[in-house]
Amino acid sequence: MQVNDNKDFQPLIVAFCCNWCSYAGADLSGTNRLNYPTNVKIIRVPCSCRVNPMFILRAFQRGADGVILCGCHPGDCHYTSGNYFTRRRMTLLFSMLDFLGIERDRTRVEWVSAAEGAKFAATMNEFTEAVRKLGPNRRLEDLRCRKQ
Amino acid sequence: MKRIGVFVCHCGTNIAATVDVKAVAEALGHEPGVVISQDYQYMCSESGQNLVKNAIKEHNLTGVVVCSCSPRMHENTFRKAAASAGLNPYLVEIANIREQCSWIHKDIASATEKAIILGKAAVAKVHLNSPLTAGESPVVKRALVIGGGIAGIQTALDIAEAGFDVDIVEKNPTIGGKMAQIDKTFPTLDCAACILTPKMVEASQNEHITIHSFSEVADVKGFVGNFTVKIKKKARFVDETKCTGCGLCTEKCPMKKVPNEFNMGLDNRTAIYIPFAQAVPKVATIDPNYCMMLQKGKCGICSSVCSVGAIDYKQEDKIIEQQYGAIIVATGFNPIKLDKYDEFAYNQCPDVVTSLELERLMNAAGPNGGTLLRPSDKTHPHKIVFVQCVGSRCDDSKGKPYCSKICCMYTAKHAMLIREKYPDTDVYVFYIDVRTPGKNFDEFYRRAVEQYNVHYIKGMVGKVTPRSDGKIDVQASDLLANEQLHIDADMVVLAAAIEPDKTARPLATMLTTQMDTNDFFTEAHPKLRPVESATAGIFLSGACQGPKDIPETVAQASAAAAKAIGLLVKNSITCNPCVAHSDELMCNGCSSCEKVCPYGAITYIDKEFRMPDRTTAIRRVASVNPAVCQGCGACTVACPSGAMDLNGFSNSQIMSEVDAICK
Amino acid sequence: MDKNLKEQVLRSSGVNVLKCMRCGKCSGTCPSYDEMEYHPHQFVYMVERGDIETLMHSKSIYKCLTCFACVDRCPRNVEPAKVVEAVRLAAVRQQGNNHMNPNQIPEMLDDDLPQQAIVTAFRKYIK
Amino acid sequence: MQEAMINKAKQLLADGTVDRVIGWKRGEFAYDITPAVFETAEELEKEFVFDDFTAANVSKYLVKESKKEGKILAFLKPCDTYSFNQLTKEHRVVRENVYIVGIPGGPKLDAEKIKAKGITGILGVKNENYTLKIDTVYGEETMPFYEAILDKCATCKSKKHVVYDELIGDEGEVLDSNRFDMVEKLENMTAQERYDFWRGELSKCIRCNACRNVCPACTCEKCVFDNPNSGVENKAPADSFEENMFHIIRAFHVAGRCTDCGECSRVCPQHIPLHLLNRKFIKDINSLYGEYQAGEDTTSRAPLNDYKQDDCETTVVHERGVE
Amino acid sequence: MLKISLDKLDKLFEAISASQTLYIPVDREDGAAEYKKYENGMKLSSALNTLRSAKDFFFPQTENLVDFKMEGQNIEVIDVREESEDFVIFGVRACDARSFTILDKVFLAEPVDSYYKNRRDHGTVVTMACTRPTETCFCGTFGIDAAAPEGDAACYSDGESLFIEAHNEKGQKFIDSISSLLEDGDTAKLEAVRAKTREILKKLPLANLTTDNFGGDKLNEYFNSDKWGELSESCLGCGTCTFVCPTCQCYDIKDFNTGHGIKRFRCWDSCMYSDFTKMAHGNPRLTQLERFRQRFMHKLVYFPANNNGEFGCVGCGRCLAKCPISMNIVKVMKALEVK
Repeated sequence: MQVNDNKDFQPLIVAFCCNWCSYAGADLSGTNRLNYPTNVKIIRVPCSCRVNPMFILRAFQRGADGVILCGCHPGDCHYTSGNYFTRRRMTLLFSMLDFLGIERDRTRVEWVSAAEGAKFAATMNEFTEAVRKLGPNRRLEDLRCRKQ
Repeated sequence: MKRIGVFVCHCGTNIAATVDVKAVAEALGHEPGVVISQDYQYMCSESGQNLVKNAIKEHNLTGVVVCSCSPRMHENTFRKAAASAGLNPYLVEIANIREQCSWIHKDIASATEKAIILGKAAVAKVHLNSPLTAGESPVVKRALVIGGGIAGIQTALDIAEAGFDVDIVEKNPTIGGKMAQIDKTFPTLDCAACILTPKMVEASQNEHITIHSFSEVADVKGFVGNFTVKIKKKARFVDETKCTGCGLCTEKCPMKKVPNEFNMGLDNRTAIYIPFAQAVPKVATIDPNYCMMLQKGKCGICSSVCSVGAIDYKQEDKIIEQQYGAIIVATGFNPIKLDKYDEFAYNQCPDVVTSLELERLMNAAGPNGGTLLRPSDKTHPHKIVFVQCVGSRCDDSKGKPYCSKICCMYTAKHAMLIREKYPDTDVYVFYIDVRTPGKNFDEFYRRAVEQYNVHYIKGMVGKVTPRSDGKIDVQASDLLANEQLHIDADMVVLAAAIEPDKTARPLATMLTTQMDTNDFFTEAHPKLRPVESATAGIFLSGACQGPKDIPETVAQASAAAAKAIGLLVKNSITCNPCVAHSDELMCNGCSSCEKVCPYGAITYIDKEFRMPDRTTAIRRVASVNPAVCQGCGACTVACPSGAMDLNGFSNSQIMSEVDAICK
Repeated sequence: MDKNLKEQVLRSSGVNVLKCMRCGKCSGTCPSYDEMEYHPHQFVYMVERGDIETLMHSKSIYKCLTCFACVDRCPRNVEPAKVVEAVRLAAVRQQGNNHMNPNQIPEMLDDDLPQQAIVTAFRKYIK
Repeated sequence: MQEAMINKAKQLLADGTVDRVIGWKRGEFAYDITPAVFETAEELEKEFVFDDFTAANVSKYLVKESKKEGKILAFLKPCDTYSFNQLTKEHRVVRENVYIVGIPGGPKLDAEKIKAKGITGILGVKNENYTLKIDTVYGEETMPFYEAILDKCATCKSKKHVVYDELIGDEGEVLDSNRFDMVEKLENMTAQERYDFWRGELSKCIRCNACRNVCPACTCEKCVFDNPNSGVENKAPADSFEENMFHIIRAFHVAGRCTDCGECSRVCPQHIPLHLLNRKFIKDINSLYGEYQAGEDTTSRAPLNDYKQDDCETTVVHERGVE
Repeated sequence: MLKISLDKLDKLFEAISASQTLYIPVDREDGAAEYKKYENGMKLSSALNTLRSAKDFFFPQTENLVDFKMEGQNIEVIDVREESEDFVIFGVRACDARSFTILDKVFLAEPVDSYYKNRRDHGTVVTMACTRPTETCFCGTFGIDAAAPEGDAACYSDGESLFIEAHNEKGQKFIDSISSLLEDGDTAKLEAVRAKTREILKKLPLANLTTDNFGGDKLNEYFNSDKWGELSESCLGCGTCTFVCPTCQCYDIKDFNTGHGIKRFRCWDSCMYSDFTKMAHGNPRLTQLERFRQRFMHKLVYFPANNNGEFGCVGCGRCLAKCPISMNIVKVMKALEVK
């Protein structure tokens, strides 16, 4: 029997962060020594709009338990409009994953500015906890990639 | 076969205290393609960089991974080091094991494990890095200044001085901005117009400066060195080139009941008007909302009195397009609206005025010709109460959280001027704190107290009640005396908070610059780059960046000009080579990428191809202008076939990072 | 100084007294100012210092009309009236359950009592 | 109708308006019709067919055909015109090289539906007053016409031609279809039920690529799933993940471009209701970003290539329906 | 012949599945039949044929060949082959039964494909005679008698009982294992049913299709036929025909990087795909015409040329039913045929 809150489960979280806001926000949470779990691994992208849905699925295929996308707040995109496209793309993608019965809480988009180090850390803590509760990703994994 | 070098930095104990750097170097040494893996105390130090350089030469490295602080910190350092050792700088990747690892984790084992994974991701990525060469793009030697207040004028003059053409876009019919409305300036009490108007004239006469008054920026495209701006010249129904500014039309105009915005609505102007005597350009403008000819088609008096035939009722808004190398934002500020502050009775009582209104009331060109009279009954006020921090330092939805910075000084100025001119007037200033840092500022304030006997009272006005006898009951607390005061004042002057101009927010979107929550433009660095925005080629001048007084504004305006000149003197700038490119063989020519490109960097060409069936065909394919592309990557996701990819952040590179992390 | 008392007042009021920047607008706006020994801004400052008992023994806590003018006008959202109310509650609690039953109020009313006082009485005693 | 079309085609060939005609060619049985290009009146006379089984959307063939020399006559049903318009918008067809004759739409019949009734050995199918008389080697069978129509016709969205040079027959109207009912039904299930549903369906996938290759929106020169350099190439559903990946990404790539022509589900040898994935996107786009019908025009911006500053946040997915 | 009453089929299946894995065709919710691993309570489908052919049992769509485990810069090679379990496929139709003969010629010829052989050795094919052939059937064209299927053992139904006979040792062993459930039966009624089936087979629309004008010696007649252009013009290039085909045996070998190692696997390929037999230099068949031609030339000319006249088609009719554009081997044969 699996325990419901999955206390001992260590989820793998992939975070895509835009270079200008969220990656800097993540740096700031480091500068301010704000803790968040080691489960979170960050990939730097120029803009949240660089994140292809294929990357997200790829992460799930390879064993990620949660994928979070961070970008500048709407209106603050370094490239003007990138995050607006991200928002539409990800809304539709997440909706589709939900439609296929994939747990909603495994994916998330969060707007984190370069000044929001505290928000970044809080978001990562929260998201990791939410994914931990869900347990291992089984519905969108590739069995061939499962660690032996 | 790739030959990759891994360099793990201790950063003193910043990394080494929580990450076992030796273990990281050891583990990464076993990754495929890694031929050398080392750790060092301070990798960014000269000896650390030499370690990297020597390894590149010695091991003939084809890729370098530095596990250190954030790439935002030292990516450039290591890229330069690699370049000096003969390795293409874009073959360097940074694994961020300080800000995103050692500084946020406490447990050595798990932090080390994470550092290794981050290192592996960087190694996996660098396997797929390809050498990139930065291109160059030319710089248009012309600057645009948005806003024609003292900040914009000063910036434009300085740039023109350096020999570059500069355009000023001002949304009002005249340049001059807020300073033109001010009577005297602190701490010297010299007349604002006397020092501003010569600059306005200088700007209008400078051969390098073009003033687009009554105009707005409609669209901005392009990038540093090469902006294309659409400027909307609003119809003023007067031909600027013909109008001599004689003012006959304004005398004859029968529509005389138009609130005069220059005098803060305290008096009226005509429908055709010149904002003030020293306006630049000194050209009349018809207010279409009030002009009877434009409203009802009847009148035409101005046209008939104009001896040069400058009136043109058919004039329409005109869009002009111009290329610029640099853009300086100088959109300035406005006092906030006080509608929400019922306790100060601003809307109920005409004798409760804002400080800017007081400026006009006291100005020789103002509604009362310079005599201070109550707006309600035109009598001389004998007791005047000043209230500081109205809307400033507020934590509620009504006001602004910041200190507006200029109010303490101008209130002292007002108090002093009134006491000087009308010694029979009692002046009270209610303050929370008096903030007067600045050269000769505190001395100025002390003069108001000590020489002019202005009553400075520590405490806030709680309630302002107009009485039927024409007096105004001001209820306030005197915190030091611990009593509640009631003052029967004749006038109340509110030091309203200042806020950025409303046009700033949409402008920021067009310019792709960032703003803070108060709509002030965000500087690239609060200490080290105070006059640049984070967007290359966009500079900040004056109060659009934060509250400022005149000397500070002028200083910043000149600083922004210096930065812009620094850009304009270059013939070309180096482009970011991490730009999108399209694989023509896979491109469908569907136009999706073009639709999402914020820079218009993508165009389509018809190109002849040899098809798989050995025939030739002409196909429509996308082509990216690398000088225009800024590398956001929006197009790469819009492209269904994957023909569009991004240098430095390619699909395969990002996926290899994902794989390495999820391994 | 009773730290628990301060904690209690802070908790029951929900006010962050540290936000006060000592502008005195609350006292400048207070209609009961002259009746009070300690004025709204002093309440805030004394609570910050933990000097609660002095306030509890002062008649000032019963002079506040709970008109909320100070709450409305405070530029920092400090809400002095809530602090006053919390101190008053602390006093009531220490006196045991001898506070008034709302049902008793109607018979105590007389025509001279200001409407505001009745309304605020309900605000105070409904809890 | 068939007669009128053949005559029209012959006339346009004869007067030089067009050089070729794309339509449908009869097969061995009553139902196995193949899209075909005709060049002469004789070919048309002999093999051109238009009946209850001519369901195939020929617009995708025009990607190639319209780039050849000369002009081609295309007979397009209402649903096909949406596909054609979308292709025009994406610069995939050369509009000037196509002469479009709008023809009435379905409902068209689905041979698989007849066979699913257990009717085998079909020799001929006749529609008599909306009752199908089916001649088989085992004797005559009957079934109601509407029980044998294609799913895509049962939820027809429009009888209107959005692009044509001329029409044969009357113009229809955009219909108030109930095409989102099934999507809604699924949305109202629990996540586990949805997961089970789609697992059951997608596990049938044999990755024959028929859905992709027939899809008028899938006209990539090289599909990412065929491109070894794309990193996601795969040829067979080696793991359930790859079934998901292929269908999610394919639906995503055509999101905002799919006209809901229903060809994907029609050709799926495994009867996977793939159109539901596309319809889910269409339904989301309609409800979140405003009604949008791909192919309705040739100028509007596709919803995914567009945005509004006050678009909903992604959390909208979390806030609605059942988990 | 031995028989069992049709209403005792459950007992029969239970008995078989008790000793080894049993696969039978069952009806799916959407009406199509597919092979499923037998579990108690499952009902044998009455459909003529399964949607996918039975070749999956011996030649699955994907199959792991070998694993490479990577530790840092070291690579370890892991043989993943295991001895297959014994299994029975029940209810295979005559056409599919013949397809195994064709696949054997490919996979069991030297060098023997050990992966295929492993399964083939452990699988017992129990066929079922057809009684309701349909319009797409043309097994007769390839000399297959739908009423008398091949296989290790064959079953026939007369509507009441299921008759069963062995064709070889493996089949006999199978019958022996269930003999307690079988009894001797009278085949008179069965013969009538078979005769009737054969009558129907003669009346089918494709009954007269022959291979007389095809075969290994017809390369020149057909390779450069001008019909290919017309035949292939509407081909979508999908793989439906090849993937439902019981005899298509082309595969691709691919490496899959799992992150901690490589899985080398093979999967069905389709000659209709643009990257079919792509090599270092590129692709030998660049146009859909060439790829289309490859498929039919292979079945009608190349395969018989290499296999003593055996054609690479069994006339199951799946491609006729499933091709999205209804282009198929029958149309090709009829169009191409030079008498």
